[in-house]
Amino acid sequence: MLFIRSFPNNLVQTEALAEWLQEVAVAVETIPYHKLRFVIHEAFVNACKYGHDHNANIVVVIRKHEDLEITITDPGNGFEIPNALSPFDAGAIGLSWNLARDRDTNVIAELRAPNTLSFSLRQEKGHQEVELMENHRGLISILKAAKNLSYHFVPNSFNYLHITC
Amino acid sequence: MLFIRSFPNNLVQTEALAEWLQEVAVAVETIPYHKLRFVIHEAFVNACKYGHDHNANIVVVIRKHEDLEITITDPGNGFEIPNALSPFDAGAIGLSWNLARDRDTNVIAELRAPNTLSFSLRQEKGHQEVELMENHRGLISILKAAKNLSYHFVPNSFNYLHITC
Amino acid sequence: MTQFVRLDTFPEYAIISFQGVSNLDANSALRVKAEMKGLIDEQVSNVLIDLSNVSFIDSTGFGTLISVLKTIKNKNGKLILVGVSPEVQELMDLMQLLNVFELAPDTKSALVQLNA
Amino acid sequence: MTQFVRLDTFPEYAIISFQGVSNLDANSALRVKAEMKGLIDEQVSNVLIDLSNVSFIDSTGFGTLISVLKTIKNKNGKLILVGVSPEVQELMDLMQLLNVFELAPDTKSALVQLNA
Ligand SMILES: Nc1ncnc2c1ncn2[C@@H]1O[C@H](COP(=O)(O)OP(=O)(O)O)[C@@H](O)[C@H]1O
Ligand SMILES: Nc1ncnc2c1ncn2[C@@H]1O[C@H](COP(=O)(O)OP(=O)(O)O)[C@@H](O)[C@H]1O
Repeated sequence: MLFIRSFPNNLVQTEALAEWLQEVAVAVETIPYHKLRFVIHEAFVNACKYGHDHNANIVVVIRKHEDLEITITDPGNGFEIPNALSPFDAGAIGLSWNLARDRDTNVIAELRAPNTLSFSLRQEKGHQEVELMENHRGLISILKAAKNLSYHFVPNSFNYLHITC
Repeated sequence: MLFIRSFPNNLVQTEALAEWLQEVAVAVETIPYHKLRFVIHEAFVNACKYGHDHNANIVVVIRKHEDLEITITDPGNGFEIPNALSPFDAGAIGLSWNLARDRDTNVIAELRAPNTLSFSLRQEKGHQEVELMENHRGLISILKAAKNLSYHFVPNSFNYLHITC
Repeated sequence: MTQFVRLDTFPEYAIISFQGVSNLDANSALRVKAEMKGLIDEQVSNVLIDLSNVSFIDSTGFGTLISVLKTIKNKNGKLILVGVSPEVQELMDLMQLLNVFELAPDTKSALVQLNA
Repeated sequence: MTQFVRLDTFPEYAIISFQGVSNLDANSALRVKAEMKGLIDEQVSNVLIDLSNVSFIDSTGFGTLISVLKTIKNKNGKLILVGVSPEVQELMDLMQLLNVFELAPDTKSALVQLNA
């Protein structure tokens, strides 16, 4: 069972996205609408903000199998890898770094396969004095709602964020 | 592993489609390039010819799992069901009809689930006197190359042809 | 341009409420932040934000609420979010913000909490 | 407009070959069909179509070849497809056309088959 739509690459589209997800949520059942909407909204906003190619559409594919697999394409060259390494550079494999740091949670990004960036949350003993972050919370919230979150670099195809819930 | 791209909805795009599939075929390995190109080309041409909404893009998603799953979206209201029934009409479930008839092969379309049209080939003892068909061979050739071929009607989302090879 | 945000000031506190915007997200958050910051800077310290008309808040929207929280804390004031729906509370949990904001079901109980 | 299709006529047969088109598909097939039909209608009966420059044929392209086959058969002529690549032959198989067309690896053997 696949739900596929593409949206122009701008923030105003989050309204149309939310309406579409209302029907999808009815058919999907395993996740409430407001969570499904939030997770995909966050990924969509990121794709708009950080994607470079502004006339490319953003394609959203929701596949209901055992798990719910959500794919949001990214019209840009995707996440920057530290030291300006390419995600296909053998030397970059195994590299992991801290993408966002909150009081007691870090988002760790790790380049596993030559084109796969996987994200995970690492809880740390709360160091309260750390300034409360105003942004950089999008991936934290997706990670909390998802079983698995990864970003895939695919040459000559759309890069995409892949969320399993 | 997902390969996703969207193409404007016109026949001239088959060139760009072929080039893209060249790289995809290298990564996919389980099917030679010329077959992968032919199957997706046929589906793409049909989506262009029979899709109604000419400014919608056609999205192609190739998913390599155990099988190769190919999804081609269809910017239109899709296959016509006989007696002008809707694919969601309970009465239409179980309906099956002959979509294309060649000398010794028939393409049978059957409405299984409320939104799923599945296709199959039925070989018949060759009645040679039947006129050799000039067209209506696209689905026959996809069916011969594929394990499974189905068309899915999805309200408020893109309809799509789904090919498993 | 209609205001997104309305301010009602009382001796001990002020109430900020939303009109004409039910999504506090990347589209509306910048304007809401500017309007709120403008309203709060006058000698207001305790603030109630009435979110009963807000059905969706994204990470940018929450970022706006966090920056308001910081402004008020710097003035030793108190911020209470009023009428937050169960769904938005779940989103807050995803954002790890449930222990950051003080919530109250309605203005009455928010006022009790203010003076507690 | 350059011709897609070239005709070389000989006493017993004619050879049709392609120039400037390597895909015989939905984009090119209509024009190819028109050009071929134009060339064949003169008193030609046996025809060899040299497909060695054609790397891809789709169902519309094959439809064109079928209609040419019918025209030639109606004139009791013979059609032989020459130099069809292994890949295109596999596509022919998908189209269930392998037992419909006569193939020959090159013109020499095609001529032998013509007189067989
Ligand atoms: N689609 C994307 N493409 C490239 N970089 C991204 C993408 N999404 C997120 N990022 C990077 O990850 C960081 C954290 O993202 P997020 O948690 O959404 O917070 P924010 O967007 O507020 O910074 C961003 O600052 C950005 O550098
Ligand atoms: N994407 C599609 N949407 C609607 N109808 C389609 C689509 N693809 C094929 N069809 C229907 O199936 C029939 C057979 O298609 P095909 O085998 O490709 O042959 P042809 O396109 O030459 O008729 C078509 O005539 C058309 O009625």
